[in-house]
Amino acid sequence: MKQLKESGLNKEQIIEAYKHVLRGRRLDERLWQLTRIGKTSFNISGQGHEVGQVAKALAFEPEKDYFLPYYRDMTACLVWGMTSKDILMGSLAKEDDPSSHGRQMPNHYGSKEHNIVSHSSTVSTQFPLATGVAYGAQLGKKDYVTLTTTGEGSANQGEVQEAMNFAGVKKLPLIFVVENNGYAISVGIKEQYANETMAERGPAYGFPGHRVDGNDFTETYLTFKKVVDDARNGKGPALVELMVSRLTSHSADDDHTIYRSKEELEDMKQKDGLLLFEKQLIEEGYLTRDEMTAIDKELKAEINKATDEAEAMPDPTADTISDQVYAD
Amino acid sequence: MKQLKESGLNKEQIIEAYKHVLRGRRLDERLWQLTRIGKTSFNISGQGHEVGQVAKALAFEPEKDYFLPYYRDMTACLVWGMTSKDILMGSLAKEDDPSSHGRQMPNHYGSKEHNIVSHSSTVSTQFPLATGVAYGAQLGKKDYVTLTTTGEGSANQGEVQEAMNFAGVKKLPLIFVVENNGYAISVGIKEQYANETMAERGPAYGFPGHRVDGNDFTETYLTFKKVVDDARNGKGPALVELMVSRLTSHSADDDHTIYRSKEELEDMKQKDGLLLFEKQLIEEGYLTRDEMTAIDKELKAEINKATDEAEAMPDPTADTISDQVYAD
Amino acid sequence: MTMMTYLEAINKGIEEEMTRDEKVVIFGEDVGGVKGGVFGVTKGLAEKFGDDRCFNTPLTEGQIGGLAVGLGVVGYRAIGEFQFADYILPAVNQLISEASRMRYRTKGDWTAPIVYRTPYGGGVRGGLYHSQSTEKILFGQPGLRIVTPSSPYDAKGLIKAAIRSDDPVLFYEHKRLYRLLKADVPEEDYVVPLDKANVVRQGDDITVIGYGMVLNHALKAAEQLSKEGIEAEVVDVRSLYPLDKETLVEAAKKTGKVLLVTEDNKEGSIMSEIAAIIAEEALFYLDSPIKRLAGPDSPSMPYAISLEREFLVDEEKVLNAMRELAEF
Amino acid sequence: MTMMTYLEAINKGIEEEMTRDEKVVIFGEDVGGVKGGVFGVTKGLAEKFGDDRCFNTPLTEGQIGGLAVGLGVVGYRAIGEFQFADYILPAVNQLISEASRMRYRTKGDWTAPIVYRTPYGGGVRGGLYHSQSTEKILFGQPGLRIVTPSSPYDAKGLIKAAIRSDDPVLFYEHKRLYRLLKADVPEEDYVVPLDKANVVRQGDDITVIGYGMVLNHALKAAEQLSKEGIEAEVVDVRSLYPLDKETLVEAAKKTGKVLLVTEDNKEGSIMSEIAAIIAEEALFYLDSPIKRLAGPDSPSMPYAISLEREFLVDEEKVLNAMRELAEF
Ligand SMILES: Cc1ncc(C[n+]2csc(CCOP(=O)(O)OP(=O)(O)O)c2C)c(N)n1
Ligand SMILES: Cc1ncc(C[n+]2csc(CCOP(=O)(O)OP(=O)(O)O)c2C)c(N)n1
Ligand SMILES: [Mg+2]
Ligand SMILES: [Mg+2]
Repeated sequence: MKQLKESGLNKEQIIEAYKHVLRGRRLDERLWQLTRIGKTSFNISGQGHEVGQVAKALAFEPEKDYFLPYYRDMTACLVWGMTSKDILMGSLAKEDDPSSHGRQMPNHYGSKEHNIVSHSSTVSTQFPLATGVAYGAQLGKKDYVTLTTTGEGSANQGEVQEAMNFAGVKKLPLIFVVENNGYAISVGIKEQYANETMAERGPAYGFPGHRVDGNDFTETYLTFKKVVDDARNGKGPALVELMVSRLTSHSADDDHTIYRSKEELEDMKQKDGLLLFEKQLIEEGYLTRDEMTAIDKELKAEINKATDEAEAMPDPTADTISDQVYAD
Repeated sequence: MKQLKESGLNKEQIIEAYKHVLRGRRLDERLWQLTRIGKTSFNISGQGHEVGQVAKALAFEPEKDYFLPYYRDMTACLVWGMTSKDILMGSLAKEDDPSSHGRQMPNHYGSKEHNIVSHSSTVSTQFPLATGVAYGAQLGKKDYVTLTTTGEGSANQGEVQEAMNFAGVKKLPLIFVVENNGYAISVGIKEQYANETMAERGPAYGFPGHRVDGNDFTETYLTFKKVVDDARNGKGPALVELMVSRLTSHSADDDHTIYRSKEELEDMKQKDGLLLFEKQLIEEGYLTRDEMTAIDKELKAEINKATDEAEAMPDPTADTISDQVYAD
Repeated sequence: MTMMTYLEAINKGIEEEMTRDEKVVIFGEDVGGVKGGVFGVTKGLAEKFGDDRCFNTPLTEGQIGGLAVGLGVVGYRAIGEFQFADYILPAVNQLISEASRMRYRTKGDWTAPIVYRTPYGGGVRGGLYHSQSTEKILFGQPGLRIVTPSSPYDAKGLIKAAIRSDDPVLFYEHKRLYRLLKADVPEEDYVVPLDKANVVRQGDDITVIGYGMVLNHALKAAEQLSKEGIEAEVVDVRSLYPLDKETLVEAAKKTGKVLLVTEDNKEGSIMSEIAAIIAEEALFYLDSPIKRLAGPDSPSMPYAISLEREFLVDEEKVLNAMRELAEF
Repeated sequence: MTMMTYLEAINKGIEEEMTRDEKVVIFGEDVGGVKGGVFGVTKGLAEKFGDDRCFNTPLTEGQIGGLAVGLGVVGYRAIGEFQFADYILPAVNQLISEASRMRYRTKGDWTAPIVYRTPYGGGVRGGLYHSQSTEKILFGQPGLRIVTPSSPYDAKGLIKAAIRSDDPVLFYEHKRLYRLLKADVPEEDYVVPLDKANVVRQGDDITVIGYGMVLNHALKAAEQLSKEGIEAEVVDVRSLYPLDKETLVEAAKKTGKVLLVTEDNKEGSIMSEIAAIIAEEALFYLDSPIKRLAGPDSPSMPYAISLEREFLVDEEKVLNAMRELAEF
């Protein structure tokens, strides 16, 4: 694993990155809690993806760059500007939920304010959309870069290939990400695709592809930095395959102990990216265990407050069922 | 260009191959004629693809191998067992047309008798079908190989990638072909894809990809021979990009002089694969010009006869409009 | 007789047919292995019939659609699962262009005996993309059949008939009925016809026509109304396409007062076709306008509980509409 | 006023809107360059507005669908062309899951102002895959509008309104009308509303409702019948979805005798919805069953001339049905 200082980020930035990672974890734990006690009916979580997502998102400029995420990208959305309360309002289906105003299931992140474009549950439909957003930059001579993501299973959808093909043709300022956690629900990689890496598919559409270890913060950050800079400078799209783990079941409706062995699950826990990142932070002198404990406390308080605030927000009312079907 | 004898085919076989090529050309000329005089309302032609198609098809065993062609594959279908009369009955929409019994437009080749599976006009839908046909070989422990083809423009359809992905996963005995003639109607390659070759897409799905010059009979034949043998021996699928020329307008409804320069058209005519093949046959001592003239005469007579016979066949009657919508 | 849920009845029906005919194969996302489907409909099949006959596919619905057709043309009886009816959309091209037309476009030379299974329907907090009734999208494609069971008995008999049919059959399963309905189901071999509606309750006062969850609401409401002296004729459409016009028209004529119930949007639902048929063939038997009770014309079905409830056609809404019609 | 064909009117309307608003862009297969579409609808636009605003896409309809949505969310007004209405099928997922729901699922935060143009309809020897009326497949998707002009005047006014609309609009163009209809069209700026049916002829005896080619048949037949003393009210549906119920119901009430005409199959066509609306809202005004004149329920539309003729609803069939209804 590369040292954190090789990232070129300063101490403050690295600690900020850690806070994002930990916030992602703690907030997701809260969402599971709310699901268990029946306050929300569903959760699908990015535990195990957080370090890679933070390193990815930090390479962009969220004030102007566009993001078309998928359902595990909560932590990346937090970096992009969404708040814990925003996320909670989504899971609790509140009227002010910026993702969908309570109309979509939990974990369908979006925010007009933060350039995070709404996505459907139908996997990978965001890929063609992202080409439109990115082509808008070329048309309007704007220098924003667009990011879109999906899982390695969903990356086999035909629309993904069509979008990558178009991005290659137009040399769009567009970064495609495949978050590869080895599973599409219960389906392992061997049943999903036969190529060595998903990254190979970039060149097949005329642009670079990179595979990075999503638990290696510095490698991930630097890889994204490079492809984002290139995209912003007119050098066209790139595909990044982010190797991550799915620490949880697929979703609240799944039980992965059925199809994953005890050993696999235990092994994965040992290699939890959060723990590895914390070890690295300590070893490389960024934070002490006590400082981490303090940050954790602070974040838990923040999330508790956000939960209270979100719960107190109004629900959508039945009479709005037909609002905004059409423009008029 | 490789010598013909390097193909390993004997003289008789090479001459047979030439007859297929020339039959393809002459028959297509007849179809254009019938279109011009209004006896059929449409033609879309494989002129410029013939040599590659014959070399391709000869590497298979049509008595048992399956073929899911696309609309320019007439010559390959002739090698596979269809007759000039079969093709003509299709263009004239006759009841006994083996492709569709007059229900589909001309050039939608198919034949139950010859294992040529019917295709739609919607491009590339045959790719997922071909995976099913090929999976049937694995399930039934049969040693047939399946061939499916499309154009380089149509190869960008999402379903093509989905089919290739599946074929990789299951290591299917399936050969994918992209007949690359540089155009999708008026759209040139630069606007279609940004990768160097279509062949690169094979490895992106976990199997080999080869690009061959479709006018190089021996190279094409040997390449197919190898991938067909491999597929039959359980080594899985392959993708072959066949470089060819579209000598005609896209179809009877198109006029390519609008979007292709005079020079380009002239140059292409010079490099007409049929002429190159004839030159090679003479130079390498397979046939004399006189012998070719005799073959041509023979083929023209065959096609004239086939035309007369096809024209004399009955049309579908209006009262069959609802036949075979359902099984019962 | 064994007590079985709707889900178990489908599972049993498939198991019986796979035992009976080794040409039957089943596949889809998470269908194979130990998971046996996200709802568990295919549980045990991989173990019993092997990973060749029951297997996971990559996450590619177009491919699932086409794979089934290809298997069909070489003599297999494929059962392809779409994990949710919402995710049939990427396969619409294969279903309409290929599956539904293979027979017609070859006048029976090639056929595609297929069952496409998929869970549909709302009321499960599935939000906009896990609640839809997508059957209307594929309704009216000659060559395709659409059926749906509304009871455990029909579930088993109908899936068996669908598997044996030489037509492509779209088999819709209401996901709320999976575990809600439990009833005695014969252990013997029986099939339920694919082309017959079912009069599930006799009555002289009003006619209610529906399928799925709302049909069960109507049955309960009918019992309630019976106590009030109103007797409803309740018809389960069952064969959604082609419709069993005769039974539907007879039932309309019998009482002269028709209520059509669907949980889909009002405009464009299958109930509209039934209304059109009755208005064309039984107009002078009617004593009241043909009433349709349906969801609002907004996209199905928001997640927030208030909105989901507002959208859903529940038992109370059905009861009220029936009473109102009786009083007309 | 200038004499214009239906095709020229669409071209002019697009040109005017692209001049008026530089956010309007247009793309599709063969749409750009000198070809300007396979029917020539976009001729001259690339030259006039540049290759950035009028361009060719790769042969990927899903991508065309999604590209338009992505451009929409960043403020462009995309016009995506599907080369034939038959080839909208690969894009159905994007149209339903994304375009039609972007507004609703974000309660208006993100919107997708789009026009999807496509030529539909039979009678051109297009066979099974170049003749279809696919509008029924996308009918009934709240959030999406479907319109179609049946005259040059409406063609220009309706395309302009569609481009200015903030809703996604599916714009169907009858390919037989392209060059068949020629009429005076104002040079001034005008729009035709997207949500209004049009009573194109007044009459007291029977009401005929249709759109496209068959509407033009009905108009001619009405003139013929007028000579026989039968006066038909003829209504152009124009707004296929959502329907202009008010105008349709009024027209039905006016004469009490309704004939619905479509060139689509009978079951599942948009005419069925219109029948349902009338049967629900105007039943007691009716003096005869609601008649539907439509194609047979076999896959649209075989190529052989005898079969195509049998399938087609031509002027004679319309005339006979109108006369029969008048005599009822
Ligand atoms: C088109 C479509 N098909 C199926 C599903 C159901 N589904 C939701 S997530 C999922 C697995 C996705 O796996 P992957 O892409 O690897 O992402 P991960 O969940 O592992 O991050 C499936 C099958 C869906 N949402 N959309
Ligand atoms: C899904 C679909 N979209 C569009 C078309 C219209 N179309 C027919 S052929 C063609 C171009 C195909 O080009 P290519 O794949 O390169 O094959 P070629 O004709 O050059 O052999 C197009 C756009 C179609 N038939 N199907
Ligand atoms: Mg995954
Ligand atoms: Mg080509």
